Parts: sequence; structure tokens; C-alpha cells
Amino acid sequence: MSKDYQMKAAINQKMIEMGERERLKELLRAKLVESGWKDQLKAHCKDVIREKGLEHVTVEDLVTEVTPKGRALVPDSVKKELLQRIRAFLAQHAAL
Amino acid sequence: MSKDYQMKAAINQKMIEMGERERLKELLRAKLVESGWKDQLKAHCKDVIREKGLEHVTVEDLVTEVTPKGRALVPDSVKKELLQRIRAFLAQHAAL
Amino acid sequence: EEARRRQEHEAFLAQFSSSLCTEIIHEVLDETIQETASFEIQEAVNEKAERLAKCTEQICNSLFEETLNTDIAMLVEDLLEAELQRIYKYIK
Repeated sequence: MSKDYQMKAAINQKMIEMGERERLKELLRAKLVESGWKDQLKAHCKDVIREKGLEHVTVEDLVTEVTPKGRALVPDSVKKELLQRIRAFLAQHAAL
Repeated sequence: MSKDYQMKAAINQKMIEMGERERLKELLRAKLVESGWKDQLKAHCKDVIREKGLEHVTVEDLVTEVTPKGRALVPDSVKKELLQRIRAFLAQHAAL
Repeated sequence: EEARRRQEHEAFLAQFSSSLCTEIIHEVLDETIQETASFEIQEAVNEKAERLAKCTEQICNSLFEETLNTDIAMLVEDLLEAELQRIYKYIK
């Protein structure tokens, strides 16, 4: 097992045990709503449905279609904040 | 002060003044690299750090731990060459 | 007498060279070991910090991807469901 893998496993384990992983996911969701990402993506989905016609769109198709834009629309600040939060958590649990 | 002691002090002084002591140290350093001693020492340091865990080793601990092996690993040929150089210097500068 | 003095001098030189040799070896070894130990510990510290930074970033990315994928899927499902409901209502 590589050192990288071991370290990642230990961090993940600690984050799950302490409920930090779930907390961060919730934080991320809240930030996505707050930043308008969810509304933008919704609008994009509606555009796609309108273009293709509702009868020609499945959940899988639409997910595949909107995911690249969904990723691109996430503000950098949100990703940075998430990284900062993980760093802060690790700094508090230096034994890792 | 004994005659031997006086002579030793005089030779030491001469060696320092003439830069011979520094030259000998440089020669030894070069031989230690050339003979692979330094690489072995580095590898041994890495082993100790790995075994004990980085968080449990200070520089002082590591020095204490690797010094005996470091001394034992010096090749005889290197010691002999250094001794030859010292003898040659003394022969020239420690007249009867 | 001369021969005895010469012999004594030779013995002195042999003993002194040997002790000087040991002294220089110990001096150089101690310095080198100290330097190497400091360097190796620092290198291990740097390596660990780099590894931690890399792992943190990877964990952040996977958390991000996981959340995004779930949220996009949920959003799409809810939206399509709502659209269908709207059409059914319209048809009725």
C-alpha cells in the first residue's frame, strides 16, 4: 500500500468518524445554493429540455448533458473554501 | 609541560596554519562520498526515520542512533589513506 | 643513544599520527552525520507536507465531485418530475 494511499485512507477515516465529511458536503450544498449555482443549473436544464423536447429527454441524458456546465459554473471561491476547511480540519488533527 | 605535549601542540599549530588540517578534512569528506559511505549513511537515516516514525525522531535522536554505524562503515582504505597523509606531513614537519 | 632517541621519535610519530587520524575522522564524521541527519529529517518533513497537500487536494476533489454528481442528479430528477407533473396537469 503506497504512503499516499495510506494517508488518504487515514484522513478519510478520521473525517467520516468525526462527521466532518458530511458537514463539508452540507456546507458545499449550502454554498452552491447561496452562490446561485443551483438556479443557474436549473435554468440550463430547462433550456436543454426546451431544445430537445421533454419526450426526448431521460434523467441520464440530462445529467450527462448538464454535468460539464454544472462543474464549470461552480465559483472558484466555493472550491477554495472547501479546501481551506479540509486543511483546517487536518491542522487540528495533526496526528495524521 | 612534557616534550611530547609541546611537540604535539606545535605540530597541530603548524597543520592549522598551513591549511593542512582543513585539506585533510576535505580529502576525507570527498573520500566518504566517493566510497559510498555518505549514501549508506543517508539510507540508514531514512530507515531509522521510517522505523520510528517522523513524529518520534529529533535530529539529536537520529544522530545518536546512526553514529555507531556511521563510524563502523568508514572503509579501512579511507582511514589508511588519511593516516598516510598525516604521516607524510609529520615526517616533513616533525624533525627530531 | 642516537638510535634510542630515533626509535622513541618514530614511536611518538606513529602514535601521534594515529591519534590525529582518529581525531580528524571523528570530527568530520560528527559534522557530516549532524548535517545528514538534519537534512534527512527536513526532507522527510517536506515530503510529508507535500504528500499531505496532495492528499488534501485529492480528497477535496473527490468530495466535490461526489456532492456535485449527487446534487446534479437530484436536481435533474426533481426538475423532470416537476415538468412531467406540469404536463399531466395540463393534459387533465
